[in-house]
Amino acid sequence: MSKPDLATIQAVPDPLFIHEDALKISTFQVLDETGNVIQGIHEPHLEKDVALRIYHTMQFVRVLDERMVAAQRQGRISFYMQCLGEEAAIIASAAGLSDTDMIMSQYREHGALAYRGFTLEEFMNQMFSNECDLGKGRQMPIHYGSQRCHFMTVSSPLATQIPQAAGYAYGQKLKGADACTLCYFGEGAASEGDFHAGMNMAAVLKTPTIFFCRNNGYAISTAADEQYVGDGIACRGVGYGMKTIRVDGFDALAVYEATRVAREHACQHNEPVLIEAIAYRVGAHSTSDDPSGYRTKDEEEKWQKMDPVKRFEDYLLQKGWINLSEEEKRIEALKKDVLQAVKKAEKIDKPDLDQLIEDVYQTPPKHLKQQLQHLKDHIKKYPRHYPTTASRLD
Amino acid sequence: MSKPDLATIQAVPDPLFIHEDALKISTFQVLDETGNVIQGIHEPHLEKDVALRIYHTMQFVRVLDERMVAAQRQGRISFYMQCLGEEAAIIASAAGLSDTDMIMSQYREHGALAYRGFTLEEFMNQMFSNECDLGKGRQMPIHYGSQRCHFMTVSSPLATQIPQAAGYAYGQKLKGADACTLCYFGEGAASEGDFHAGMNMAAVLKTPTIFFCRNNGYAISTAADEQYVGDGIACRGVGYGMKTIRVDGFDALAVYEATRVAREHACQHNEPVLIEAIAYRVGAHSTSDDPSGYRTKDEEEKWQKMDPVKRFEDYLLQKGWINLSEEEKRIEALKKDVLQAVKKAEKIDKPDLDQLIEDVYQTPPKHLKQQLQHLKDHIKKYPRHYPTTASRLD
Amino acid sequence: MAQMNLLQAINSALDIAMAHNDGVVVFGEDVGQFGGVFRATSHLQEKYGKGRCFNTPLTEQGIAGFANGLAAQGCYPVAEMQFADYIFPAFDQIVNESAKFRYRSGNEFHVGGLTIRSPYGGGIAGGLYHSQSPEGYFTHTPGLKVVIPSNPYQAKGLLLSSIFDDDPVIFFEPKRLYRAAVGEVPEDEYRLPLGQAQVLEEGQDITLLAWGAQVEVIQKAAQLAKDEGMSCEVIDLCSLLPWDQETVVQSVIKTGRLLVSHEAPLTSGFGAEIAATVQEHAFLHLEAPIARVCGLDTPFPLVHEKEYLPDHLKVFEAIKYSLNY
Amino acid sequence: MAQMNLLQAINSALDIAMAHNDGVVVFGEDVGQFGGVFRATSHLQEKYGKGRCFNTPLTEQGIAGFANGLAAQGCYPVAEMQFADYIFPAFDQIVNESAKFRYRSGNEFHVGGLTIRSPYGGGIAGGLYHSQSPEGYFTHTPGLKVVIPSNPYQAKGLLLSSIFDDDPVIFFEPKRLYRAAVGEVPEDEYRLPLGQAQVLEEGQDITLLAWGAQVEVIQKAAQLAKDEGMSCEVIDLCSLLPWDQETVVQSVIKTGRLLVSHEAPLTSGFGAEIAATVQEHAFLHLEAPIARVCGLDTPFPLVHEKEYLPDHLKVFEAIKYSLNY
Ligand SMILES: Cc1ncc(C[n+]2csc(CCOP(=O)(O)OP(=O)(O)O)c2C)c(N)n1
Ligand SMILES: Cc1ncc(C[n+]2csc(CCOP(=O)(O)OP(=O)(O)O)c2C)c(N)n1
Ligand SMILES: [Mg+2]
Ligand SMILES: [Mg+2]
Repeated sequence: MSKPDLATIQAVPDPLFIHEDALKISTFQVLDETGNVIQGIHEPHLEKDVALRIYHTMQFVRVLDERMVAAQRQGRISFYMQCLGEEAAIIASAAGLSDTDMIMSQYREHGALAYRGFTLEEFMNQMFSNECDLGKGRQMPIHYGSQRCHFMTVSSPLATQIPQAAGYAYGQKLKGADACTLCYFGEGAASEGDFHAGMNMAAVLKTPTIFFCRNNGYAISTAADEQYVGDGIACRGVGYGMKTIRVDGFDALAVYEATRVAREHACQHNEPVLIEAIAYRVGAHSTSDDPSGYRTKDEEEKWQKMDPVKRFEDYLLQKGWINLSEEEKRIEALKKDVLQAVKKAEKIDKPDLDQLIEDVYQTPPKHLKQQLQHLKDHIKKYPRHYPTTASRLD
Repeated sequence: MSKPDLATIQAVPDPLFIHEDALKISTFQVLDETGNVIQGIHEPHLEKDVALRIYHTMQFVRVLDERMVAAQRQGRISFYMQCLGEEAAIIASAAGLSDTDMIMSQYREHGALAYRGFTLEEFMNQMFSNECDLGKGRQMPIHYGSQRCHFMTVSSPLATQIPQAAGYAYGQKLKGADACTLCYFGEGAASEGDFHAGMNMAAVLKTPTIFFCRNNGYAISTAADEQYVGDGIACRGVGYGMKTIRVDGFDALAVYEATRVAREHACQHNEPVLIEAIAYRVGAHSTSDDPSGYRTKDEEEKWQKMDPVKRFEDYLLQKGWINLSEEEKRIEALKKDVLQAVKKAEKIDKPDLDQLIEDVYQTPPKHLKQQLQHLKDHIKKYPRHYPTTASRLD
Repeated sequence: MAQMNLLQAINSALDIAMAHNDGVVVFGEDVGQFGGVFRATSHLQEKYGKGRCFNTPLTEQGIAGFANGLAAQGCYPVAEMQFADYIFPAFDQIVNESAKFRYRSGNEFHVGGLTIRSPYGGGIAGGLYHSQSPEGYFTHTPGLKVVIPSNPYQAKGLLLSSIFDDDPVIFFEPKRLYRAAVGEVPEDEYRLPLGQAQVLEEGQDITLLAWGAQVEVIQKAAQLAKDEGMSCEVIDLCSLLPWDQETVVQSVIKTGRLLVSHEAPLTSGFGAEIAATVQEHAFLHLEAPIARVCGLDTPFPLVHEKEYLPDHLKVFEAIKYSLNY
Repeated sequence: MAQMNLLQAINSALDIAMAHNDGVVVFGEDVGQFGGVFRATSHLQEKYGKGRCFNTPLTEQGIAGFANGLAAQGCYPVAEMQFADYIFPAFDQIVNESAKFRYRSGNEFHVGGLTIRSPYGGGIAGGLYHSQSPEGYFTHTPGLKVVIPSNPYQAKGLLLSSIFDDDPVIFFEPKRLYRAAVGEVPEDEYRLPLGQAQVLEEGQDITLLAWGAQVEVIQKAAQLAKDEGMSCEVIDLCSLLPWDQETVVQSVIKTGRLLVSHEAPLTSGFGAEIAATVQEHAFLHLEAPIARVCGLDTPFPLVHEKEYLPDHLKVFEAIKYSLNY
């Protein structure tokens, strides 16, 4: 049993409250807003190819987000979520991992998946729910997942992945894998009971999990000050007896380094680490949302200026690792690629009707086969009412 | 939106972890183990009559616990839970409240209910599930509740009362009552998701709730070091931006003062406070448990010596407020009372069969009345099989 | 009378309840200033202040727990679960706490003032986590009332009754109809009784039973059947717990046939309970097996939503099957 | 073969599974050194180490979430919920996560290795929070398997099958029988098929169906009926999801009558699903309404437990009612 040993109690003269702000947590930052390494800060070592991989993933995601928000407006897809403002937090953290570490995301972290090499076609197939979608058209757009990329399929119910990430990492440890699990979640999701359960279990059961909180100030319309009291989520890590890092989420270099160090610790000591990245959700929550109902343009503009891609770009420019005109060409090419991929994906057939009962169980049980057969018979009676499936029934 | 303002970020030179023990929390203590006020500590003001009410409630609970554990062994009741070792934490905290504040307990806090004047008969009627039980014989022994005593009926599912205590207190605030809600729970229950939900909601919604954690080192067989990492629950309060006090749970005077101060704060500022009382579950978890399977006699004896009743008694003796031989007489009388109350309560009839369908809804709906009628008809066919109820059917 | 859609009817009910009784408190994720992601709580914070209409942290178990406490204190909490798919973290607080609060305390305490509102159901391309119909789970829980309106008029009248009912009520709103269903709704307060089904159309050959958005589906099927000379009695159940056995059983005794339809998966859906009860009470009158036209036993799909849903054609086919049995 | 009680059979199954496969991990509240409050996991920590058999913090939602993650990683977690009454905080992780993991990912990921064990049911003077039978809730959840043994032999064989089954299994153990049920159990590994009912006694006049501890109740009633010249076919369902419709329907077609009995409240219990399905498939063969002998629609009582429970006398009366119908 471990608890404060009363024998060694430091008696306090008054029942003085421990104040709610007893714990001051600073923020790790490397680059200033112009992309220069802040004076007195040790510049983390970042290989050129990793830096470019981060940067090009940032570009990719920017282009993808812009095009897909437009595609949603045009009614080509039903739903989209962008990560504007959080590209550094998401992509540079993925870069701090080994590519075979498991990533369990919330939903706004397609940047991490892109970093892992999920292809443009794969993104499109998911968003268009076509028969090439790895997820077989079962979930709304942006619910990606890929065994190959070690990226767990997104699940809409918030925070459920947090205790799962503890369990997943426990399995990695049990098997002696040199791997950890990184779990993304928003500061809103951190209010769920599953957050508490998962953090505490990871700490007690010593799982190599990196809990990565994207604190972007909002959960849909709910501002952070209606979500928790205090300055963020980091202080909770200390409450769980967990090593914790707060990092400037607009600073890719700092995020990269923080995650790298966290991974090293998690894997070497089989211990979880909490990282809180301070960022801002510059765009709407999703294409179903309109933030003008709950926040001012002024506020948005203030944060927009902190552009994390620009900051990292400036750093790379100073390093002499990129050339802007080449990058512009690259972006133009990307835009075309995305457009073409949209056109291609929307032409691919929807999944076969048989998929309706697959994967509920490993093998469809009898009653499901009967239900499917019944359905097929019905569709054959009314082919015009079920045009997409009727035409393909044998 | 409130979050660390990046404009004023204190850049940290390395992604240095905030260490899991960044927050040191001391323990408030007034009396030393011999009942003397510790040098340099300001002696809290405790009225004599309140002191005696605390002390006599301690005696009552000691006698009750001892007798009822025995009664359970004799098979007279099915189940019992004692609070040996935690009398000061429980009773002195109730004393720090106003008698009309709501108490929402876990299950081991019958001392607080006794302090509020729940009668010996009321205790017995509940434990014997007889027809005088306020709870109408619906719950296992020790699940007390009393509107008159402002003591919410105990519910077995752990931690559910924590968010409820936030909501209850919010209602008190809304109605402008000069009252707060005190919510007891164990360090084990503090691992439930409901703990997190309730603490955070209370902090954000500013409810006058005192969260009182009895950290007694065990949750059934699970020791505190398998429950959380670190030295206790108090540090979590800081994570919720909540004022927090850690107190020596063996020291009635310190517990009283801490709760009094917490109540003052909660009511004046409409803010929750977390109190963690460090104690030890000296007895078995319940009469169904045998701790020899998971802890040593040595460990138990070490803590047994910290006897909180003895410590408070010594203090009262030094004050000249009690006389031991009188108190011994009182205890003898108490033992007789309890024995008699047992005998009386076990003779009282069980609740009427009609109670089976009462209180499911405010008024029994038709289908329940039919089910009851059907049951009565059945019992009349087999009176010998349902002897307790059959004899009383009209 | 005014033309209102279902959302406006809900909003009007909340507005009237809050004006009527200071103890009515409305909260949930994004219900405050923003008025909820569907805008059911629009303008309530403006009108009644942040103390009585507010955002909560993002925790359904916390919301339900908080609501239980507030109701126990004597208030009338109206808590929103943003989607019925997300009610499950609150399951313990609802099933073990709300439902058993009065019973376990011998009526020393109760949460009669509690109402939990939540948009439910499919037909909006929401896939498996924005389409569920979890009402069946709650019907297995004595102590709860479960209410589901099918149109704006009912929505307002039933919600007002639910809020002031003496027992905790789970109130599911068919989100597919939020804007699609429009009708005449009195602007003032009125209440519709809980526990009563509504016979929408009288008929002779078969009884069709549904609730919520599914009611219009069976009505459409009834029309198809009528066109072919079959006469359907159409019943809107309105309350699922307790439910109006008399009205349904009487109707089946008259028609000799019953079809129940819901979106939730077939197995152990509330249609099972209705079939089990009706076959018991109308056994000698049944001329065909009771038919259930329901969702398949799979999670709610995305691309095959149209095929999955128990639409009017499936209901129509089942009517014919029953009549030809 | 050895004489084992139901707890020993469970313990033996866990022991064999852990020996057989390194990926089997057993955890939950107090399951470590102490071996669980009922001692189902005795000596497993000693034998297989703290890494594979351990106490968790006190959080059912965490336990289920952790188990989901561990299963997704490729392990075979066997998580214990200390009482089935306390499974509800884990409801979201089970119903929204475990059940939909494979489906939502298109089989990129799955939690097939998951097993959740939990003692359930009444008859131990446990009142409303130590007596519940929540199996019905889970049967409304496609993607889960639900298994309930009724004796030590089944317990071991079905648990071993559940642990290594390709789908997540909720495994409820009738705690009233933990020590009361004793029987011959092979000491080595064996597996019993999931999804198959067991006909315990053949009969002509009526089919009696139950699962778990309720099986011995219907057997007792069958004996009473036999004494009065009635011949009952007794079926133990064993698996509730998916369930063995063929065996049950065939039996009812033969006997013309069905009685289902469970402890859980009547309304929307799994008996409803069975009645609804059987009346559909055996309609023309039914000579009396399908009878359900179940708990009342109240929380589980304490002092009136005896009256509340669907005992052999209630079943016997219902058999006579059915035969005289
Ligand atoms: C259990 C659950 N409750 C509610 C929702 C609806 N919902 C989707 S996103 C969201 C806000 C999440 O905010 P946050 O965690 O801060 O992430 P962000 O959107 O800012 O990236 C809500 C309430 C959900 N998906 N799951
Ligand atoms: C939700 C839930 N899970 C499990 C249990 C079973 N249980 C009853 S008491 C207990 C231990 C509680 O420990 P703690 O909170 O530390 O309180 P203490 O017994 O030490 O006073 C457990 C696991 C329960 N009652 N409710
Ligand atoms: Mg956010
Ligand atoms: Mg404890």
